[in-house]
Amino acid sequence: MSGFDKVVTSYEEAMAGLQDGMTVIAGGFGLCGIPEGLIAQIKRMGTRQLTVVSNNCGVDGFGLGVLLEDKQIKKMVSSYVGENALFEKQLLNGELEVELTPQGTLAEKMRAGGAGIPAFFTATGYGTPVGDGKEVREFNGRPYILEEAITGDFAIVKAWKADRYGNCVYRHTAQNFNPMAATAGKITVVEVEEIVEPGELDPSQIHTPGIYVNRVIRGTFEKRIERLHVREEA
Amino acid sequence: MSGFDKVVTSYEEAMAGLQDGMTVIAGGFGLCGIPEGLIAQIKRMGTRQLTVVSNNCGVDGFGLGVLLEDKQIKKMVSSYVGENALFEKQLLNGELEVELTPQGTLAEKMRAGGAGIPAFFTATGYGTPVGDGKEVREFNGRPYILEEAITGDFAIVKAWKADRYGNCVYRHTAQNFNPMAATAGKITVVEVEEIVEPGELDPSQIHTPGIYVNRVIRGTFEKRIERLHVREEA
Amino acid sequence: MALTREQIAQRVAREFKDGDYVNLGIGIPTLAANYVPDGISVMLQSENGLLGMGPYPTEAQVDADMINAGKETVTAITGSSIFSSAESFAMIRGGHVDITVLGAFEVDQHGNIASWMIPGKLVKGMGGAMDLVAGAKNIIVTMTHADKYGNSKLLPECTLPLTGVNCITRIITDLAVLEIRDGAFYLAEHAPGVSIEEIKKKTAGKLIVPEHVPEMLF
Amino acid sequence: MALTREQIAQRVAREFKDGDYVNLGIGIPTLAANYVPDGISVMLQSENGLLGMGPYPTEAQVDADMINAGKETVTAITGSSIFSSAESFAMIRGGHVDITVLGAFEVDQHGNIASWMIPGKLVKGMGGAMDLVAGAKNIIVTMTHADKYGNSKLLPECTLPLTGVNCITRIITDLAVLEIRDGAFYLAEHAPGVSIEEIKKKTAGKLIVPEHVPEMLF
Repeated sequence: MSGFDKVVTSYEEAMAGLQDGMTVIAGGFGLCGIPEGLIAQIKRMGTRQLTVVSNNCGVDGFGLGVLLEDKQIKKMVSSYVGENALFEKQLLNGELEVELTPQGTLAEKMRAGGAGIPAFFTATGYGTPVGDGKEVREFNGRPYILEEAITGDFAIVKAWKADRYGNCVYRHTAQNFNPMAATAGKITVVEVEEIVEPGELDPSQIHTPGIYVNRVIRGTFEKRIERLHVREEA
Repeated sequence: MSGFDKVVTSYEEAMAGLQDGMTVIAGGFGLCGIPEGLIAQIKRMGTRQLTVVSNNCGVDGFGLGVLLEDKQIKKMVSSYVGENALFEKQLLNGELEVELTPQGTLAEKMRAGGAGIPAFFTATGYGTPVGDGKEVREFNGRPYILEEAITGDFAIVKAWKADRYGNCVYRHTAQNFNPMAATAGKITVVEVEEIVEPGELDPSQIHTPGIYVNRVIRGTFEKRIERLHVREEA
Repeated sequence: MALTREQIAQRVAREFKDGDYVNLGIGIPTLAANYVPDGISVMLQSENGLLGMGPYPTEAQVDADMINAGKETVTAITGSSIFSSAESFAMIRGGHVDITVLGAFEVDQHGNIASWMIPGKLVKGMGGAMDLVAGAKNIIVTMTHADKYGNSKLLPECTLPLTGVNCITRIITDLAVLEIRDGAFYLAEHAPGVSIEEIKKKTAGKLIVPEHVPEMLF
Repeated sequence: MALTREQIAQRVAREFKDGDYVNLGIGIPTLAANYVPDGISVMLQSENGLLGMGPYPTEAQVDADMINAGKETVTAITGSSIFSSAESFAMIRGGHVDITVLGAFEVDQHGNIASWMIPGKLVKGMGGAMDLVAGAKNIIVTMTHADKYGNSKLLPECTLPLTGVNCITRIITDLAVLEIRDGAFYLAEHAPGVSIEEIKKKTAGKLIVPEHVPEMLF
């Protein structure tokens, strides 16, 4: 089954083919479940004019935020941004464009992109600035807006474990946008904490079937916590 | 957490509220992963004029096929039917109506119904009788047709295990349409092989979160095999 | 006297019914989880993909892979489920979450809500708020009745860009509980020691005041 | 000599590249799994929700919960994954399956296929065929070149209701391998002992015959 062995051993191989102007879909929610090493590789490569589709854009110096330092990002498609000063600055400068998309619509657009659904209707955003210029249609007396799918040249995904065939499982809420991102890239690269042999993951319990995955690389993760909130022991 | 205990102990309770003329979405593929006891209960109740949304309609004397015996089904929405003589007879008689829907479109219609997506575009069926009368639109130069969501008054689902909160897991390919059906019923009833306590299922490995489920009942299953195909031992 | 944040949260919690699935926004809504009445259980949905959110973790329980929609470290209760963002919003958009409680800048008598964008200020985004107000069965807004200059936040028409249209069912402020009924704010309860006159004065939208307005009990 | 079913299946299997995800329809396409060339691995997708379909089970392995899209008992290979029908068709519709092989009643020179409905006969349904032909990157049709009365099944225009439009890439019949090119059937190979004349005679649609037509090797 060598044709199905998706494992690569260098970040160069993992992100080979990424070019200026491409669209990259990234999994993660805040700093949780982000492909840290793949982001670092994009920074090393210096690829520019990227459109990045991700719920957030990291923080100053961590996560996708590092791609702002050398102005590698042209446009963000996100639901919530600006946790970082640099982001704010580039946005106000006009160096960075942002397309704000409701969180659920963003997730669904990625899923639709991966699933061959070019567009779908949703009530989310109707009557708001998000609905401006979009087709409105009533179903059962309620107005909905038409939203189009998103696909990317690359998808960068963080999983907990993957087997050599690219079957992935995610850990806790580090799942978030990763499974949808994985389906929506022309080339999907998954960075994982652990690579296992085929058969070690229960077939009925795989979050992302390997068919969506082109490359798997083992990474090491800092897993920085964005908002540590601890309660006193009872 | 008594408000979240979905377990009922009788089939009467499980299907309480089902009335003539309602729409029932049923999980299962052929005879695999079907809620046998819930179907039997519908037969006992004698509810009529039902619209049943299910990939198939069972066989003579088993699965949804038993609901044909007393002409309880008015209309089937399915991708493949007629494995049973009675079905064929009622169809030719005009006693039974069939809306043939491509298998993937059927699955997506159920998912959309549960997910608050009233309609979506798909290439499936464009230029075929399935596309007749449906809106056609091009995206990126390819024509797609608009398909609408399906929801049901009831969804009847077969799972392997569920906990008291209604969190479900499916076994092997008995998963099939069950997770989507579970999301698309106003009242979703799940018949399971085993009821477990909350916490026994891994939270990250639940196929159907309990929020979709109204009632859980433990059943016993014949699990009839539709097409036994065995190979010789090597 | 105007209610404290804790009192608003306490009043919000009385909206919960046993068995409700509830999504709580950041701020006062989150506090409501501390005041769920005895004999009532609710399950908290966090839109980043967690149903059955528990309390904040102890030092020992902290796990970077377990956060809530506010990106805070959190725990999960026994019997929780964890899933993708698409599944999470399928749940929300599909109307499976019983109650959403969230803050707002403004609401209006048509049930519109503005909560995410102030023109001229940096816009950080709507996050999941537009999906939540479009999806949940019962949308409750918590906020102060008026801004710090005394200007009403309950308006005839929202002036800020909207988060959702014709969607909110109830507003719980520091002064009152109001329902949206037939294009007006219906005064359902007043806070202890707050006069109907004060509520009238601070409600710019159309207000219906029934003959008897019960006082909130604490 | 016209190819046998096994020979057609054998020829189909040569279309597979190492690492291909393949969906095989009922009948001859399924047989192709037995002829995957040495050094090549493919992973079989079964649209009821199984990626990595294995051989039929032994008596001891039979499990009613493990079936294929033809509702037959089946096994799963090491490293398989099992999922819902929605996920399965997301995979198919989204173009992630490399090759689909299926039978047909008719095809035409525009790449249209008719495979599910004969007016006047009982229609059982399209199952997953319409999704498969709308989704996979490479759609190969296997069938006899002509019906039992000698009528061509490779037509200028399909006469039966369609399964999909402008979607098939290749036809492998008992007489030939043909590609759809610019609104015509391009003759890519002929079966051993089958003359170009016979293929011409049995191809009703526009046929392009290049100067040299290789013979299939067995």
